[in-house]
Amino acid sequence: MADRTILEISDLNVHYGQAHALQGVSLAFGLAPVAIVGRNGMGKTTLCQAIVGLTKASAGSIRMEGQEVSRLPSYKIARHGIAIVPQGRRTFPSLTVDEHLRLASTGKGGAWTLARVYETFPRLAERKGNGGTQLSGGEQQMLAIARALLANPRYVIMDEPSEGLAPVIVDHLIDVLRALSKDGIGLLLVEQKLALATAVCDRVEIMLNGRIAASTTAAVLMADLPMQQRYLGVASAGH
Amino acid sequence: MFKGLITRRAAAALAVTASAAFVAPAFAQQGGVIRIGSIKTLEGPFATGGQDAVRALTMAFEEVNFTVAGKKIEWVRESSNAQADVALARARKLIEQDQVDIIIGPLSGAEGMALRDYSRTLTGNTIVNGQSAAADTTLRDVSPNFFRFNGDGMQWIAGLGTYAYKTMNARHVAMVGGDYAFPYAQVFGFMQEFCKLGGKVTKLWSPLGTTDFASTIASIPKNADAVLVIHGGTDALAFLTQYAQAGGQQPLIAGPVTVDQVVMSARGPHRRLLNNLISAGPIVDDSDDPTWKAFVDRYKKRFPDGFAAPSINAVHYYIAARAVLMALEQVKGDLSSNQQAFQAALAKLEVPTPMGGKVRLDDNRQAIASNFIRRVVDRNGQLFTTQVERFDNVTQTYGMPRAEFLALGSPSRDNPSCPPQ
Amino acid sequence: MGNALELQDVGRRFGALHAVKGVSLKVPPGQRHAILGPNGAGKTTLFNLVCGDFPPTSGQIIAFGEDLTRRPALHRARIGIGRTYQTSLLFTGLSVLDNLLVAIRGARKGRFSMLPSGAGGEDVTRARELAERVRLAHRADAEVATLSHGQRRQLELGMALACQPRLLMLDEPAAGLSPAERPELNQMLKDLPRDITLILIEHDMDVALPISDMVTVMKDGEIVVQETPDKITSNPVVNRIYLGQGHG
Amino acid sequence: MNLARTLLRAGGIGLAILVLAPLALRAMLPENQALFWIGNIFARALIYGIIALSLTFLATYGGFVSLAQMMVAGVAGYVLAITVQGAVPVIIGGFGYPVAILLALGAAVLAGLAVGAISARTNDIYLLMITLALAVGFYRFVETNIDWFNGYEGIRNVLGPDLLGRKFRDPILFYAIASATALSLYLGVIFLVRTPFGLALQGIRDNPRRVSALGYNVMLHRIVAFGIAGFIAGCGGVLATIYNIGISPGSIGLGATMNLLIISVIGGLGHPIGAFIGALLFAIFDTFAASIYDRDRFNTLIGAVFLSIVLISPDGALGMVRRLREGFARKPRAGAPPL
Amino acid sequence: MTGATAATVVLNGLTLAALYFIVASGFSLIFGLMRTVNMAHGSLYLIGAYIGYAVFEPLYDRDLWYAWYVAILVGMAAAALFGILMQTALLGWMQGQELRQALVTIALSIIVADQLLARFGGTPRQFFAPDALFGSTSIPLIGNYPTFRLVQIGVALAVGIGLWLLLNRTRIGLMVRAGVDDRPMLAAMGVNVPLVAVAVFALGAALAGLGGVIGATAQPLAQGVDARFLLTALVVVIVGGMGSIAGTAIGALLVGLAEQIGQALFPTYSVILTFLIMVIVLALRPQGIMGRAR
Repeated sequence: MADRTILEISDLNVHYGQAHALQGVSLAFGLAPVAIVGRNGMGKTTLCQAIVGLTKASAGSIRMEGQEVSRLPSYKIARHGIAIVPQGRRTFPSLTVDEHLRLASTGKGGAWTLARVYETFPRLAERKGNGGTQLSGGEQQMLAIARALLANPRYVIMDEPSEGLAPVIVDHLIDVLRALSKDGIGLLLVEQKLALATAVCDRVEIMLNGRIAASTTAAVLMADLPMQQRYLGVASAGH
Repeated sequence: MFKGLITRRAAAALAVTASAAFVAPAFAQQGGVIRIGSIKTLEGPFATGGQDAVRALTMAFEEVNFTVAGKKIEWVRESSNAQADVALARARKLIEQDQVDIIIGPLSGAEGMALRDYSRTLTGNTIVNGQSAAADTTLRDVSPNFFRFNGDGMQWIAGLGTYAYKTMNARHVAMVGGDYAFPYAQVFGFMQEFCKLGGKVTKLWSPLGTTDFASTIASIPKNADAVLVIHGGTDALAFLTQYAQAGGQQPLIAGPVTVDQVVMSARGPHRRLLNNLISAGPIVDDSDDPTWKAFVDRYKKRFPDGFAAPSINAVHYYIAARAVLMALEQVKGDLSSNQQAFQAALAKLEVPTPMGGKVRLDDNRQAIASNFIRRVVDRNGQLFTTQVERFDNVTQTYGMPRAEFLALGSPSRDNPSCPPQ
Repeated sequence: MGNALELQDVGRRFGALHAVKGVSLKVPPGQRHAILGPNGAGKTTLFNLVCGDFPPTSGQIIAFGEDLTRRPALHRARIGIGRTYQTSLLFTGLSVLDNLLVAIRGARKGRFSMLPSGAGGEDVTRARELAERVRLAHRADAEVATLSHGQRRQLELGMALACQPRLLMLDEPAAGLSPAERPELNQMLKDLPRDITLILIEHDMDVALPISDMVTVMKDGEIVVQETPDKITSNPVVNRIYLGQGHG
Repeated sequence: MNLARTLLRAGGIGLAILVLAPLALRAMLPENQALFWIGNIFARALIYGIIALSLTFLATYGGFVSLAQMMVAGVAGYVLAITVQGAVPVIIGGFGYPVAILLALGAAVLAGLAVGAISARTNDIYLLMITLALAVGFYRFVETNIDWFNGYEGIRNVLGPDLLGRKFRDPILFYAIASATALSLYLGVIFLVRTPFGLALQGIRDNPRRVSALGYNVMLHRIVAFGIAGFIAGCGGVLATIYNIGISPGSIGLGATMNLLIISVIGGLGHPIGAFIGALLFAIFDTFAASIYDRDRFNTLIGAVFLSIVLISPDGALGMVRRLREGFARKPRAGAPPL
Repeated sequence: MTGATAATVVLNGLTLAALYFIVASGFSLIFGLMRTVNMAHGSLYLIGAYIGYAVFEPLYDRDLWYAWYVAILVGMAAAALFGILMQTALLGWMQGQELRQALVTIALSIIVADQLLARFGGTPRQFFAPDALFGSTSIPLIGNYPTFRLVQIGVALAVGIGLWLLLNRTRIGLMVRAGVDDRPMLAAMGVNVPLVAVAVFALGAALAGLGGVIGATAQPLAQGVDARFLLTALVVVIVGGMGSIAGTAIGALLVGLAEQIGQALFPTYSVILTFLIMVIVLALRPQGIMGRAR
């Protein structure tokens, strides 16, 4: 399936002081959802944050629809159509659910509207007037996802969107994520839960120590237990 | 830890700065020049008075074309912020760095005290007070090098107590004033006269820096025959405005610094209260005296952007400058032998004032001067004070022997006291 | 004296967020105990509770037989609880040696002394030993701000050891280390004297499993499994949590 | 650790500068000019340098930019003026200088501890605001209270004791005393920060949570640091009061508080020497700027200089020197500037 | 103290609190979003008042009824403009360096005060509101009371309600509140945060300017007023809690009432009362009454 490139990253590097967190990552993403998996501390979150400008890249380029965005402030990157569901959710404690969503909806039209969000996440509709610390972790997570979708981005980056969600909601989330490409929204999914990642995405990139260690497909990865264990697994690689 | 290099470089930088700074005063040693330093306040709330003081000094020096007894006058101007330690630093700089012979200044009471103390440590320099009017400066612990040709705060209110009791028939006066020494002295002076005649006074002190007098105004007894306003400058304007806004109806009488050009030239509802207001003070704006008229003309011509009439600051700095010039003239500019001759001349000088009177000094080098009861009048929308009564030869001790006066104690919040029963 | 650490039904809420839910845990003296779990499982919150950064909303924390539930943070250090932090919390303006000195004195008398301990002082000697032990002797006088990430992790460990802990709590010591640095860390952990009780939060199995006697797996603020390391890899619950098998 | 060597070296250089500077001036300048520099500019720089040192100490090693240091100096000055014999007006009076100075320093330490206790739970910008509010609150109280502080007029005639048959305020003697005090306090600070207490304090600056987890009582350390700073400021306050022949509210008002901050910042908050460099620059500037520039607009000038320093070199003159050196050495230095 | 006097004093406290609220709300707003402690807030007050006065005087001389209203608009605009300049030229690019920003604003306040002194001199000035607002009103129990002080309460209420509506009912309000929580995340949502910051700075400054004209109608305008109002704003927000409008209102009420009641009951020590409140609040709640723990 020919998939026109929407977002292209080449030779991206990020340093935190002396730590080289992202070491020359190059990836191209089209409309088809892509998962990035890997253990904690391997640079997945750094990659997400660098794409949307929450972390400044020290070298490399990020092109959205062919336009260089890596030197732009994050609000301009967002206006190029990239949205993020960040790690830790980062919802605004001062705002109620409804206020969040009103802030996020641009009103410029698009597949995702306030009504659709409430339909998709009925729990949010129930907690419309609640804000900040009154939401549970899972509710905050849904809110963060809804917030990103309401921007009707061309491309959305989700950093562990299933964190804190109850299993039944996760199943529901999988349906939502699978359907994104129908709305013309590309998806980069960073996930520790391999099942979720492979359920949504065909293409899987594996990160290890700030680099892309392997590019594979969901089917291959699911069938290859040693590979799972090497890059993600519970068992020590040495065993 | 210690960066030796930093220190060495700092020392080098210091040396450069230092040598640059020495260029300026190098010509100080020339003969035939008399250096006069001035200290007034050009910052903060007192700045208006300071600016007028500069005008007065400019006039006084220009009148003699910056020459006295054939010697050139060099005028070194310094400004303080009405704070004692700054005035002191400026005075030191004038004396020790600029090597002035004479300082004219300062403006405010605390500064006056500080410079009086400093003058005691000097030999061969003279400080002639500019405008500061704290009584103690020349009453207790006096300094031989400190001369004051203006009355102190207490002298400035002389006559008002008598006028209130006798002419206005007031028997109970409510006093409002700032809670510090300068107003204490004025209230002391007022009560010397008023209480002796049998009047009663309710005192309402406000902390210094109060700008919202609403609660003070609410506390003024309704049965008081008059309200004596001792506030000055911005405080006076604030009080008067708020009193007017609160619909205050009791007759007002005012201390010397309440009614000055600052308050009269400001606009606002307080003008209703100002019209015909009786106050005491050392100057009268709209005096018929020809000397005064000529003085005002010169002032206005030279400084079209100045006040409608010279302020109290201008008058006192002018008198101080005139005194210095007259004494210098008398001794032919001779400031040798620690200025002995000059200081002796100053001490027995009779200086004509712009008000048409004369001022001379007592043994403590404190002015014996005239004081006025004044009425505010409206001339084409501009307010002026006119003379109602004039009291000559007002001394610092209200005519009492100094010992007897000192025995009354220092003016304070509670001294003296004659509250209504 | 019983257990080095005992948690009885410890819970912590942040508003509606129930970060730690009724955790009960016993760690006998000398045990190496690893705590595993995905992000957001409440592992670090648990550490913070034990170290007294904030009190639990329910339950009791007992260490070495003493109820610590309401004692201030500084008291924990004084009875011998040392810890490291996920993101280095070092004194960046001080040298490596000074960092260690501050750590050494924390749990001792004389921490308030305004007299220097002297060039040959016992503290300085110990600090140098510690620097040696965490392989930082060559950078002992360097300002921490100039250290690499790996070196900071080493210093973190040194700081935790400096207060001569009886209970050492390490929060992801391997995070951000390069593959080359990991074996070195492993060795350092293995070299720890056996009388120190060790609790370790780790994602990296390569680091955690070889050295631990017991593994606790947490998820959503709860303990889901407690097993010995040899059994943990085959535990289906653990594999589901880690690999998400059982979904989709 | 070569603390002894550091101290010796710093002390030696400091002593050399403090002794040589006046000698050099006397050689270069006419007698009275030299005396003016020694008695006014240098002495003033030393006094305000000492007070600024208390702020620099707190900022450099504790990370607390306290604006209450001028107030603490004022507490010392007022207690001296209130208790010492000969001050006018007499409020308590009757004590000789040794006792009155001890009382003053004790009061300054207490005031410092109190400021520390009040602001101990706050940080950074909050601490700045709270200490500023405290400072101005104290100023307004002193200005309005007659019974204890003689209000606006303040207390005068604090002349200092006679020493070695000379008046305390004799320029040379005063300079010597101020120098000795400044040098001792400076070395004291250098010494203190190497002690366990000092190291813990710096640990608190970098990471209070960690220090607490290591078993230290962070709050107590912070409060004690403010107490020590109070002592330093108190020494400056005593000298300033004698230098100014008394004290009035203006000496500790908002302007004075800001000036102290300006001194510390233009000198640089990175090292205690910055306090004295800043004080010297300020004293020279304050004395001569009015002659160079239009004297009426002195404040605009000082504001503009302050602004440019904050914009160009937030770590003050010290930082400028450091950058110059590094520019030559081409050796970048890690670590954030103090601001 | 009689009942009537007590009532008057309390009402005085409320009206003074109203003025303090107007001034401090801008300070708190700016701090809330940007963590900038604007030590030049008093200067913005002065700028609003002096520029407003410069426009007011000629109009008033021609007896134009709208002179005062124009002064309010011009004062607010002038302060807002200066605020925008401050934020764009100096403070914006050192975002996050709180201490440095505070120092910059201190330097600015020194310069502004001196320049205003140069332009306008030290003569105190005073606005007069239109006659309808400037007389006295008869209030039961109290008697005649200055109408303008009641107007102050009205303006403060309007400001408070207006801010509440702005923050809770408008999109920009949502942005501001979200920005208080997490600026980078807000930016990642596509909001031009620096522009929002400038807008908030302008609004906060405009409120200072409004406070300037209102304040200079109630009390004379003179040099040194800037420091007074800066300090008041500081104490109000320290007591009430930084960045909270409701907290600012509570802080203003406490400080205003304390000042007036103190002045009536024990004038000499009234100054301490305000600071005592501050110390007590800090001891119990370091973040202020309505402040969020950080």
